[in-house]
Amino acid sequence: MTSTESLIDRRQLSYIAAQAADARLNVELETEGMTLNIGPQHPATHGTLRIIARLDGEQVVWAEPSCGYMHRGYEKLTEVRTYPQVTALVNRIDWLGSFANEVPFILAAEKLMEIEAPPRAQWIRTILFELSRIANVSLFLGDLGVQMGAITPVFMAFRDREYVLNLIEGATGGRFHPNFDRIGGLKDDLPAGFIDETRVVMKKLRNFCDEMENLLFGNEIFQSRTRGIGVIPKDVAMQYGLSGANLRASGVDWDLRRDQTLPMAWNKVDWKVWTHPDGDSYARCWVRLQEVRESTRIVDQLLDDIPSGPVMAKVPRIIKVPEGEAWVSTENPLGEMGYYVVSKGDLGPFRTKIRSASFNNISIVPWVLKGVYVPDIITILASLYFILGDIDR
Amino acid sequence: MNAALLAADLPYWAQALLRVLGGVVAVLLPAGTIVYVFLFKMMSFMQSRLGPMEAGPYGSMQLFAEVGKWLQKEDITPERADRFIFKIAPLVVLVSTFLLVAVVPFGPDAWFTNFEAGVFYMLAVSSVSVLGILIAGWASANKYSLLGGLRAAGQLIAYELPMVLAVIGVIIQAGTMNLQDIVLAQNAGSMFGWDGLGNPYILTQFVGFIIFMIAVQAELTQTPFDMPIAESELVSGYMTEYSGFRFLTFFIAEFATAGVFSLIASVLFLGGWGIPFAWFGWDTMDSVDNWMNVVGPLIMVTKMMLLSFIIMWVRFSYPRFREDQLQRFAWKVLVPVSLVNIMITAILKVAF
Amino acid sequence: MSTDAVAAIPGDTLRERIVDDLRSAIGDALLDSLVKPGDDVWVRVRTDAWRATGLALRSLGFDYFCFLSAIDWMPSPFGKGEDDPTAPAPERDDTIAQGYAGGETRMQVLARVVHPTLHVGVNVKCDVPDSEPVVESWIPVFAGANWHERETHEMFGIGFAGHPDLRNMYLPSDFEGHPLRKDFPLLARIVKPWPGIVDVEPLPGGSDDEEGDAE
Amino acid sequence: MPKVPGLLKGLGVTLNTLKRTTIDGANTVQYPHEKEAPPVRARGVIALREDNCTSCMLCARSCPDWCIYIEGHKELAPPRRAGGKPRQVNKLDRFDIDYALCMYCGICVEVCPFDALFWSPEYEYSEPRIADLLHDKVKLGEWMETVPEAPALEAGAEKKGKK
Repeated sequence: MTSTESLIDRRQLSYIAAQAADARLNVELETEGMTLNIGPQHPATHGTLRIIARLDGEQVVWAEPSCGYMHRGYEKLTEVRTYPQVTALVNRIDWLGSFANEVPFILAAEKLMEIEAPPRAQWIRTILFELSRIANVSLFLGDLGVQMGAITPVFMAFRDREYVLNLIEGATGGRFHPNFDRIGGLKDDLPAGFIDETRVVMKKLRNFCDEMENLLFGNEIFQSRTRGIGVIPKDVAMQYGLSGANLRASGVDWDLRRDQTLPMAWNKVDWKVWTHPDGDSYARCWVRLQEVRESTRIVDQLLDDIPSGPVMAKVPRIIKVPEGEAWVSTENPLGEMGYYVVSKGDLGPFRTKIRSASFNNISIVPWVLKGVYVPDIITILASLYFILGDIDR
Repeated sequence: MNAALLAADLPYWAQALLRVLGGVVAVLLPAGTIVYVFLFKMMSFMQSRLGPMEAGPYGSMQLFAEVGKWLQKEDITPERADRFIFKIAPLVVLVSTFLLVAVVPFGPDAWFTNFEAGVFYMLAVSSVSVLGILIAGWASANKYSLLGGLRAAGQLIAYELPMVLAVIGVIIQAGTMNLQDIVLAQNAGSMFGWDGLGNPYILTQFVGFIIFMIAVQAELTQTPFDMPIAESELVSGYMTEYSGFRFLTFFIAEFATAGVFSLIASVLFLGGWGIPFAWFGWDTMDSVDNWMNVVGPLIMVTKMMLLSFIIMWVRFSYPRFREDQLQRFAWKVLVPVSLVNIMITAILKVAF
Repeated sequence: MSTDAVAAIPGDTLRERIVDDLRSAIGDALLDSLVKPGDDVWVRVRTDAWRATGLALRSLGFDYFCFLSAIDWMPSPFGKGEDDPTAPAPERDDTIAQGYAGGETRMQVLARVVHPTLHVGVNVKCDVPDSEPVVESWIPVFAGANWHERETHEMFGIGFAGHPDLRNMYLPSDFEGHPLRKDFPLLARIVKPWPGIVDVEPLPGGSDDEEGDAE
Repeated sequence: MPKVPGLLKGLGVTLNTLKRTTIDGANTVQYPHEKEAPPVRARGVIALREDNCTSCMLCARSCPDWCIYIEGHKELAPPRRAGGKPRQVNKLDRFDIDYALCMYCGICVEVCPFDALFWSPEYEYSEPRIADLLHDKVKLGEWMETVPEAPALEAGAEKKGKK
């Protein structure tokens, strides 16, 4: 890994570049600027994000994302829905890692009701959570290639993600929107054969990670495109509330799976939180690659000792959540996904604040894009990794 | 081809017509083959899929279906585009491809034109396509296209130089700029007195070959040098506003140029249409048997496929550079290396 | 590996100490606090001390900005949109009751900051004056508050003094109303009657209490 | 890592995949000609067993999208035992699911107390007109044929009385 000095040098360089870009506006021999509208329909925005960039040549002087093209008003919609109905809604927030969206909401509701899912349900939840992380991040790895002009990785990503989605569908019935989590447990137990199949798939996924490492991460062109680009220092990352791999890539050793006590099975197995000191695009991508590997390890270990028993705690048939407020966040594929649920003892939440990871992760874009080149906008956006539904909710 | 024509002693117009037809075949056939074999099939297989399978057996007619699809599409010109320039730009690109193929020899007598400054002409004409791309980008009245066109201009100019310098090594070694004579020099030559393989310059000019292929990759705007097109940033760059037939023209030109450059590279470095003359006891052009006029083009196509395989393989495997990195690479790595290559070649040429 | 870190996860004593530290930093601007055992900590501060609270929390080591939003405590006058449009409007309780750490106004701003090494978070609330719904901006404290304040402004109509650019994030700039306020109707639930209103037609002339609904 | 291997390794990966696809076949399925069977639990389309439905409205009321429309009336049915009183039953007049609105959450299937709704993995019912996605009770009844048996559960699962 690169030494700390070189990191500091690079950070300084990026600051200098940004300042130079700022200063150039005031220089007398100013070239005529150009405003480039990236999006709302643009292949690099995974949906409809629009970025307005003022350019000087190919250098970005100022950039501002404009979102809202996919605002679905989930916070308002939760206010007219009952708790079971909300889970069907929230797994559409980050549609690539949908099961992971349900878990923190259900945990928040369970916290208010002061019940806990039986151990088997916790185990299966964790397995599905990690599977959706794998499905989500492996697509990220492929998409990264596309953003940089390599077309093959994305097909490999789709190929291997398919196995994971088949597993999720086999267990929950929904490929993208499992809606499998219930207050007090799970809708159903795993179907027979799930464990063996998952083991096979996890091997394939590790193989996929190796392939990606050879095809993309080891490629010198890829490295020259990402190393030292879009450096986010630790303190800035914290101020903007970056989370997940973006924060860990800036050298912050923080993983909500490890650092809080949740009724989930993460702390029952042995795994590692990967960090990277550089804070650049490469670091973010690299941390994610390692996380996919780590997730396959977590799943493998969890499969070894799933406790037997029921998957549903005793809950009333009509769920009324007692009055109170609860905040639960989990380490989702994109970062910290949390729900602040305010209940008034009703059938549905009184107010739900959905703290989605991408919203914070993208709010740093105006800061980080200053002074980079147009092609770097794409790599930085790709490495920050956002899902439009997760920004706009 | 030409041997037969000369024997029949056709009138001038008929010869001209046949040459034009031959040129069209020599441009479109490689283009179609490359698109089907590499773009449709090889790329798909490299991505664990089968590619088009519905049109014809194994999708072999897919290309015709695509052409039909493009011909049906509306020919859109942006409102604020410079109409005339916008419309001729694809043709400029395609014409440069046709002009290129004119100097490529396919056999001892199978050539369209055979003149002394063949290499010079080839290098000169290949940069015409830059003009087409630049005006396409400019005339589209689109910021993405403009960026793409400017990138293309900067990139293609940067890569013209290494390409020329790489070819100079070949010229020094062959002592001629006539492509036909370069073929002869490679096949009739010998390496350090051993003539079992002739003297294909890929062995003696390996550095030149690598630089030439890198420059070709950039010239063709194929990944890793496809910044002018860059789907994920510039949304196809200078091609953004083109549709229907005009887009098809760009598309054909892209792959036809890939084919023609592979042909040229095989002439310059792989011995062109020839096989080592020592195998058959030939020593000069005149002693080559007439059947080489039939076998020669087939050998050429084989070599072309080999080289385009490499071009496409790289294209499907690599991410792309950034524009400034590419310029740095061209000026700081390729140009010095090729200059050193020329120097060493010249010294060795004088020494031996 | 992971188990070590879990053992270090803080308990309620730490949370109480945080409240004490905060109280000594901002004095009586801290109006109310709640430490829920084994769960989380809530504090409510005076409106004029909103930014000072942020700064105090930062100096206490709460460097990680999680989110900033607001809560409208007024019960919705529209219910869940499941009323029969032909029947008279049902009576609804419209008393405003604030949640943890109390409150006096209809709307409250809510933010959460986290200590990155102690892994403990604090939920900070402050009342938004009903007459003039403006609080201080947190941008000088956490640069990331920018977008959250824009969103809150758009959704609740709460102003943030000192915010450079309170444009709408999601909605068109000429949109009227603040969608997350409870008195903003959710049109999707109003334009269409609830399919659950309709009941099974009773047997003509018969009593309908036999083998009735499964509810 | 020296400069060249990274680039060459990448070429190796694509060449390997090319080889694997040629020898072992592709990972894709040529859709209209061959079809992948969806898993048993797949939520494809909702089937209705009309005899079981008592038009209790539970599904329509718990639907988050309001896409189930039920109308019914009460009528007298012959007694279960000979000599008993005639029973009063709810007779279903209309049971429509608007698949253009449905978001396939499965809440209706879960809340149904009389086992009248089932998931079928069938997925090929796209329509050129959006209005045709409103399936009435006849069409929903036809899906019953495609409803599979519930799958066996993984080892360690608690045996349930139901299913």
